[in-house]
Amino acid sequence: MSIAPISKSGPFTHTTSSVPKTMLTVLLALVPATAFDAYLFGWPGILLFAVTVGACVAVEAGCLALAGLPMKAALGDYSAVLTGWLLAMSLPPWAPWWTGVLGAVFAIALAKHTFGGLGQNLFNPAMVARVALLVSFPVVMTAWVMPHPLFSAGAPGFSDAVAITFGGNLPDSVSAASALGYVKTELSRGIPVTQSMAHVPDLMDMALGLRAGSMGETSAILILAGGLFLMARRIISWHIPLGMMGALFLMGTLFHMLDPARYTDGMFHLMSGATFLGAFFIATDYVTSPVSKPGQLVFGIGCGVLTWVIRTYAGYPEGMAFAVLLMNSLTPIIDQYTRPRAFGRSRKGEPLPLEGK
Amino acid sequence: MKLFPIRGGIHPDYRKELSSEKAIVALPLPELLYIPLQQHIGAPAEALVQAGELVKKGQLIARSQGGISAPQHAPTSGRIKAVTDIPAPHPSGLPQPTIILEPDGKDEWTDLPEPIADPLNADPQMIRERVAQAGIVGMGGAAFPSAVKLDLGTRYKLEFLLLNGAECEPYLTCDDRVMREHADEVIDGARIMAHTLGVKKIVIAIEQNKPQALAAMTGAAFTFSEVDVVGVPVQYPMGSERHLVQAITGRETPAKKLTADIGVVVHNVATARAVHQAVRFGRPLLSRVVTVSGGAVREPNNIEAPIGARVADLVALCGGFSGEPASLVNGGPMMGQPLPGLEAPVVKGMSGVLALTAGEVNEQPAGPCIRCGACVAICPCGLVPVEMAAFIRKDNFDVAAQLGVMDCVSCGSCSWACPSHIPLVHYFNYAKGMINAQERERRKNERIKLLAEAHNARMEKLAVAAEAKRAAVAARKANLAAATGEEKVEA
Amino acid sequence: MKEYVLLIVGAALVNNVILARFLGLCSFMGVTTRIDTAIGMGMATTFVITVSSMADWAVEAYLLEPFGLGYLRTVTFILVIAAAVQFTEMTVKKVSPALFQMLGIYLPLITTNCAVLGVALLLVAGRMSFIASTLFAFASSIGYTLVMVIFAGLRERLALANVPRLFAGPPIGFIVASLLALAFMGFSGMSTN
Amino acid sequence: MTTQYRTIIRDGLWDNNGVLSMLLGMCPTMAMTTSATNGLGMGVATAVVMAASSLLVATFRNRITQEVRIPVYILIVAAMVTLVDLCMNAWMHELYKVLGLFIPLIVSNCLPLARLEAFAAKEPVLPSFLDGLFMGIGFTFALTAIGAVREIFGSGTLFADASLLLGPAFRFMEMHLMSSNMGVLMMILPPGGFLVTGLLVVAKRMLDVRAGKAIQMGGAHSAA
Amino acid sequence: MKPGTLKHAVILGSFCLGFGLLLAVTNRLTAADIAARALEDKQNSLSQVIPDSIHDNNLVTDSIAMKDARGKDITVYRARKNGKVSGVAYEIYGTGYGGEIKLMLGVDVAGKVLGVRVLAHHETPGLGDKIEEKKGDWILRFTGLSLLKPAIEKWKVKKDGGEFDQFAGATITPRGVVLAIRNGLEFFAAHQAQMTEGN
Amino acid sequence: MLIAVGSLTVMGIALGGILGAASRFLAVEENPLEEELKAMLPGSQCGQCGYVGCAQAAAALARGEAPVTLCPPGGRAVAEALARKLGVTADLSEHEEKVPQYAVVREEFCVGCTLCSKECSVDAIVGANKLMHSVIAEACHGCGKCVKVCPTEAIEMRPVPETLSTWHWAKPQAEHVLH
Ligand SMILES: Cc1cc2nc3c(=O)[nH]c(=O)nc-3n(C[C@H](O)[C@H](O)[C@H](O)COP(=O)(O)O)c2cc1C
Ligand SMILES: Cc1cc2nc3c(=O)[nH]c(=O)nc-3n(C[C@H](O)[C@H](O)[C@H](O)COP(=O)(O)O)c2cc1C
Ligand SMILES: Cc1cc2nc3c(=O)[nH]c(=O)nc-3n(C[C@H](O)[C@H](O)[C@H](O)COP(=O)(O)O)c2cc1C
Ligand SMILES: Cc1cc2nc3c(=O)[nH]c(=O)nc-3n(C[C@H](O)[C@H](O)[C@H](O)CO)c2cc1C
Ligand code: SF4
Ligand code: SF4
Ligand code: SF4
Ligand code: SF4
Ligand code: FES
Repeated sequence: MSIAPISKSGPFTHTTSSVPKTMLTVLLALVPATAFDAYLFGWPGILLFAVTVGACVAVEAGCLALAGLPMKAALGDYSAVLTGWLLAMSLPPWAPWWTGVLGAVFAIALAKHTFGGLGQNLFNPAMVARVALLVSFPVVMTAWVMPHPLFSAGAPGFSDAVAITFGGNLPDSVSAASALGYVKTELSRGIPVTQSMAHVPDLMDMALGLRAGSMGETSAILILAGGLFLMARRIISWHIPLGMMGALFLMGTLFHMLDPARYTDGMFHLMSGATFLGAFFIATDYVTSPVSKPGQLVFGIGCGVLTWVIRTYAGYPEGMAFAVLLMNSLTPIIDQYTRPRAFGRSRKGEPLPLEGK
Repeated sequence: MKLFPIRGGIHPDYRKELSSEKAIVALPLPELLYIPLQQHIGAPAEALVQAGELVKKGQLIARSQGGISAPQHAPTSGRIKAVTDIPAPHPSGLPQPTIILEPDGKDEWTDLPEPIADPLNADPQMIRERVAQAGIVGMGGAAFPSAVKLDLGTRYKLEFLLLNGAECEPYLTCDDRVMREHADEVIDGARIMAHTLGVKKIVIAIEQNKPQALAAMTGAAFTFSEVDVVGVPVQYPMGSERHLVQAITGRETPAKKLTADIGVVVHNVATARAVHQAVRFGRPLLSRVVTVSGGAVREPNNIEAPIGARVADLVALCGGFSGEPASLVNGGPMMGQPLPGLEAPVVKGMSGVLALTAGEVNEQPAGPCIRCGACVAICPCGLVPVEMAAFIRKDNFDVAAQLGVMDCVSCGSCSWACPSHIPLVHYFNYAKGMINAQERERRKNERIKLLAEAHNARMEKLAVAAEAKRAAVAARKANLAAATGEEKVEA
Repeated sequence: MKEYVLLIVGAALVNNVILARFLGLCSFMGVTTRIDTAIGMGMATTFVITVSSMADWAVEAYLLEPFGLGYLRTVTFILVIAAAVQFTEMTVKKVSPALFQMLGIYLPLITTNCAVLGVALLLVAGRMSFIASTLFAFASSIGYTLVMVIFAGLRERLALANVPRLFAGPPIGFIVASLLALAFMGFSGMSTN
Repeated sequence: MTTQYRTIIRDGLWDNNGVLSMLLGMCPTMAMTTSATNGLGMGVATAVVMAASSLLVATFRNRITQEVRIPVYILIVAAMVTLVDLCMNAWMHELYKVLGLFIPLIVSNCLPLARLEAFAAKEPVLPSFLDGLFMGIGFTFALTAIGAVREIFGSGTLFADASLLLGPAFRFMEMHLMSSNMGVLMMILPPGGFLVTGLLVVAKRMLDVRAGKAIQMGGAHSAA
Repeated sequence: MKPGTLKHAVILGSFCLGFGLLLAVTNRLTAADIAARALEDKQNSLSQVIPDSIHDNNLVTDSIAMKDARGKDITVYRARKNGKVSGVAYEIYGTGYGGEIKLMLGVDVAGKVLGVRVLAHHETPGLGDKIEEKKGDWILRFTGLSLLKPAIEKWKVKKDGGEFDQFAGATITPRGVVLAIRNGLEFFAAHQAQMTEGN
Repeated sequence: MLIAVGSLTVMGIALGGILGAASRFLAVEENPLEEELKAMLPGSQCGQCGYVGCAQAAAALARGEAPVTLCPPGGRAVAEALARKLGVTADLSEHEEKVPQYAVVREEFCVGCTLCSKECSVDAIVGANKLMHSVIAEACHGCGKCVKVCPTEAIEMRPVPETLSTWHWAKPQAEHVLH
């Protein structure tokens, strides 16, 4: 009889799920929104997307080689593809190629592999890259364009796209402010929200994606669909998305009621910026969010509140990425304080008292 | 009956259909029986026989030692071939004293003790003694001497006896078959146990994926108003006694306490049947029903096997292997232990022998933890396996203990659910072993300190005594000298 | 009221003592291996900063300013701080030996924790009223404690990660601090709008 | 030169470098290194103060009681700093205009105090002086290096404004490596300070490993 | 007082005495020089917004205190040629992206800008800091302009329909600076008499 | 100038005084660390650590002169407890390798000289003069002192055997620890 020597205790049956399967499911959930965005922003968007994902995979391979780690298992878990994908979806679609490449270095080399690779990092790699790029190149990173659907009039052809992405020839005329950025700039000139809101796309257009923004921002409905798909597949639970969107919506609505001229309303907060992408795909990153459900709820609410605070009071128009990073930094502490109560023990870890004795 | 939810849990692939429709068959007497002296929790039994001795079926061949222990009986008549060390049916495969019996094929009974007449009115102490004599240990897996548990009524205020027919482990169908085929015996055993414990009520909990067993037990219990048969949800590990008690009563057993502290004693259904046989017929525990199953077994089956039969004999009865088994397991796939080989004997706590294919085990190389939280969500004990394992990996047992690693019931849910296939339970087993070893070492150091102090005290006393003696001698000498001097003077 | 809220938010988050003003970094890198130590150090420093800022305010207002002794500011401030620290050290040693053992060599180092002197000098530069300056000092040290505790939490998790050897220890600490500072950049511009 | 002095020098400059090994004096390290020139200036000023105060402490070390030692040390550092500040302001005004900002901050730099406690309080005058001086020079070296990296990536220049610090003769050092709007802004902002310091510690470790030395895993706290 | 206590007091006290003495002496020695240097610095910075050619007095000493439009205390430095005020310089404040921007504005008696310099700001490096003279010549283009040139409604950045360039991606800073200068000029227009009194 | 020097001096005197006084009132007695450490050591006074006995070993530990791994009989448990108490991280790898041992008297060589039983500090050796001695395995803590004194080399140290109740799972092969 050739039974392997006993080196491992039980159990002797395991779930069929695995890390690559999980990552692939998330990628699958992103496909509809990505395809639609590729259509909206045309060839420059597609080129940047390809460059970013490719660069992430290449940097991952490079880091693995430097660290002397096995290449196949790590590249085969698709986490680098997912990071690159989400990073690409958070960049201005017509940004130059080097944003994707530099972003890949920030995300994979700096935020992931200095910590030891998958699962070890403390901060969301894609968001580290996005924020580092935003802080370093505010002009490039806030140069949004209105959608120029593929094959529509005025959409850049493939060669124009090459010029935009690789030559840095962003036509001046196309740049447009994102809704959040617009409202914020106007407010700084003393123009009340009530007035500037007239110039932002209406909620329906925002939900469908007919507005300026990054790829991940512009198709709220498809992102929502992808998020619900992930929930149905039990890859993510409702705690983070609902906590985040709920908190954002409540803060927005409450303050809007107090002073409509100063504060935008809750619905606008939900539809604008990267709320949906953030709530379903970014804040939910396993590695950098708390492990327990109550912890995830706290994390989500924290993300929502901080997003609102940064959008409303701080210098940057969009706060989602910052909020996620800030809450990432609190994750270890949240984890410590939201451990489940052990069976037969009180929250403090003492054995429960015997009833009636 | 109103049921209460339990935390976490999983729904693995049950695969009970492999053997659930196979009626229990008896194993033909094998050529040799290997009866380990330690088949239970507690002190090992002490062999009473020597090589060459002839024994009858049911004869006591090893007696229990101390309060928590159980005796062994000859499963059939024959000659003792040897009392020697052979590898235990245990992952360590360490050699263990074992009685080897060569059956003579006659299967001749020894003189059994008299059946207890009207046990439901008998002195509980008498029943407990009978159960102890019969060598009955818990057949739900832990193999704790049952007589000790039947004594709980004298120390605790009990409400009811909970008969555990959950059988939540995948593959296993032995309890299912016992309940279907011997429902009356189980119920009778349960009533005897309830009487012994001094409780009026009996609840029998059976997972709802065993409708025939539920029906059979409900039918058998029909005439006894004090017996309730309850179908509980299919949710691994419903069979864990603390969780089962919680599901039935809503009460949570405090850590470091017994379910008896909250008024419930839990026994396995097969244990009840063994009690029935011991009390009604005076028969000791000589055999048990073992489920032999798994994808690598040609014809999975439920086998009533004499204690000491080799696993190989059971597998042979099932037509051998249909393919290369990847794992050979003693018990269920979730909580079972790997078997060191086919030569291992059947012991009292062995509910199943599984030969699993690689596909069933689905063992994959462990990857890094991605902190998905699956293990946290499903842990029925409310622990945080991901953190405990991380600390254990750094050999930080203190923190692991603080996080509750000693509260882990090793149900295996977390390892099952981990998408990175991290051997979490293995980490916990390792940590528990290390913590226990440290505790043993600490106790030993304490004992040694006491011994050393005693030694020092003794040495001091000796020194003082020696000193006193010397002083006394000196004094006597002086006295003597003085006396002689005086004498001299007088003289 | 609004100024005070802005003052507090500004001092605690936007211009965080550690992440934006670069003060008190040695303790930030040194005493943050465990959350409870970080809390202890944070509390000790909060106490010292608040008390010594009040004293320094008085020294500035009643001694240095009226007599034109501005050039003695550094010397006198640091003396006040040193005394406050040593007093705290002795008190902690007496009251809580456990805390003292934990804070170890860092208690005397609070004296050279630039956060203490830095905050005092910022107060003078800002010409704040007594209430405002006390609030500012307190809020600054709360910001200090907050970041210390967050960082300690991160490092506790870091201790369990497979950080490559070349990066293990201080370097990864710096990188985490860098990413934390990046995250805190999100608050920039907040006290003005 | 005796081995003791050689050790003192090597410790200060490299092996036990205040910034890269002991992780002390972190505040000026972060705050004053947005350019190589700033780093250099801060370093030089610190080195002067360190050498002078080490000398003084070593001289008086036997008269200072345990209870008042910290106040006295700090008083000495503060007095040295003020002295340097006043003199430079009056007589080296051009230099003061560049460095003036940094000088009061030296008081609260914990590197000088740490060296006073760890070295000057126990050793004779000359070694103490050398220790202060070379620790200061090592500090200068580290700050200049960090400043250089941050400046190159952040602003695309190197030693910009060096002539203001060192005099017009040093204009040749000022380099413009790329157009300023290509700089990675993050580098001259707080995150860049931490990042570059961390990466330089890694670089030092790589060199140490190549030289066959053991990596020093902790900072001052684990040495203590 | 216990003898030990006394000892500590004496040690610390004598060190304080010694170093206090040292510092006081140094201060005495350097005070005059330092004051002179400070004066020179001020003159140098004023000379950036008031050309040497239009005055023969000491700008720093010929100053008056006023309150600006927001009620903030400011010092107005006056340039005189042959005793007559030929120009004034004073601080003005604008609001940029990162908060207050402090500038020094020099105006001649005709209300024409003699020069503007940024004294302090918190704008983003690489974006808003192009208003510094060191980072570009944007700030220099105001020299010679007045409330009439360009017309008052053109005192805006181009994005808002005015005359002045903004920087790529940063409109708020230039907007703040332009507004500050315009307000500064209006302040001069309103208070010319007081500022040039004695003419 | 007078004010400057005067105020600074007064401040110095005052602060020095306060600190001096404070150091008196807030003084703490020397910490009872040594006692605590002694309590943590096995107390068998075997001397394997190189000190005369546990008390001296404790004193050396308290002075920071001895490593926490000094005590072989105490084993890993004591080393860890000491490390925790003293707040140091100890390299315990060496301790892990050491298998616990116990002494066994080989009957055939024992002449019953009683030297060993006198040497044993825990009275683990029993036997009368001129008669075979034997070791009570549960009491022996494996210090090995008896081996050294036995004139006939009858005593040998053997590793404590592993039993079903002491066996436990080894650390999993950490395949996922990629480094
Ligand atoms: C996770 C877990 C699952 C268990 N599942 C079962 C089960 O399905 N059936 C069972 O009889 N005992 C099961 N047990 C054992 C019970 O907790 C309990 O020990 C047993 O029912 C007591 O009965 P016994 O002493 O008669 O064996 C399980 C224990 C654990 C920890
Ligand atoms: C890491 C990196 C950062 C860069 N940063 C910028 C930048 O901030 N702004 C910019 O215009 N070009 C930047 N570039 C420049 C590109 O290399 C490319 O040369 C430039 O966009 C060509 O542009 P032009 O056609 O606009 O001159 C960067 C390149 C790299 C590799
Ligand atoms: C990090 C960051 C820093 C910025 N700093 C400045 C600044 O210093 N000055 C400025 O005018 N705009 C700054 N902005 C840009 C404003 O947010 C705003 O987008 C811009 O001024 C609007 O100008 P536009 O109309 O040219 O797009 C900054 C933006 C970001 C994201
Ligand atoms: C639900 C889910 C969300 C994820 N979100 C992100 C993300 O926002 N950013 C990212 O870099 N990786 C994300 N990942 C991928 C992976 O967790 C990430 O690369 C690790 O943080 C790298 O250690 C996600 C993975 C899952 C399963
Ligand atoms: S094995 Fe232990 S830790 Fe894992 S799920 Fe079961 S009880 Fe929880
Ligand atoms: S289930 Fe596995 S991967 Fe998920 S958190 Fe637990 S240990 Fe980590
Ligand atoms: S080795 Fe251990 S037991 Fe022996 S004297 Fe030393 S401290 Fe005591
Ligand atoms: S080794 Fe010998 S001396 Fe030491 S405890 Fe054991 S029997 Fe006693
Ligand atoms: S230099 Fe050490 S704390 Fe600031």
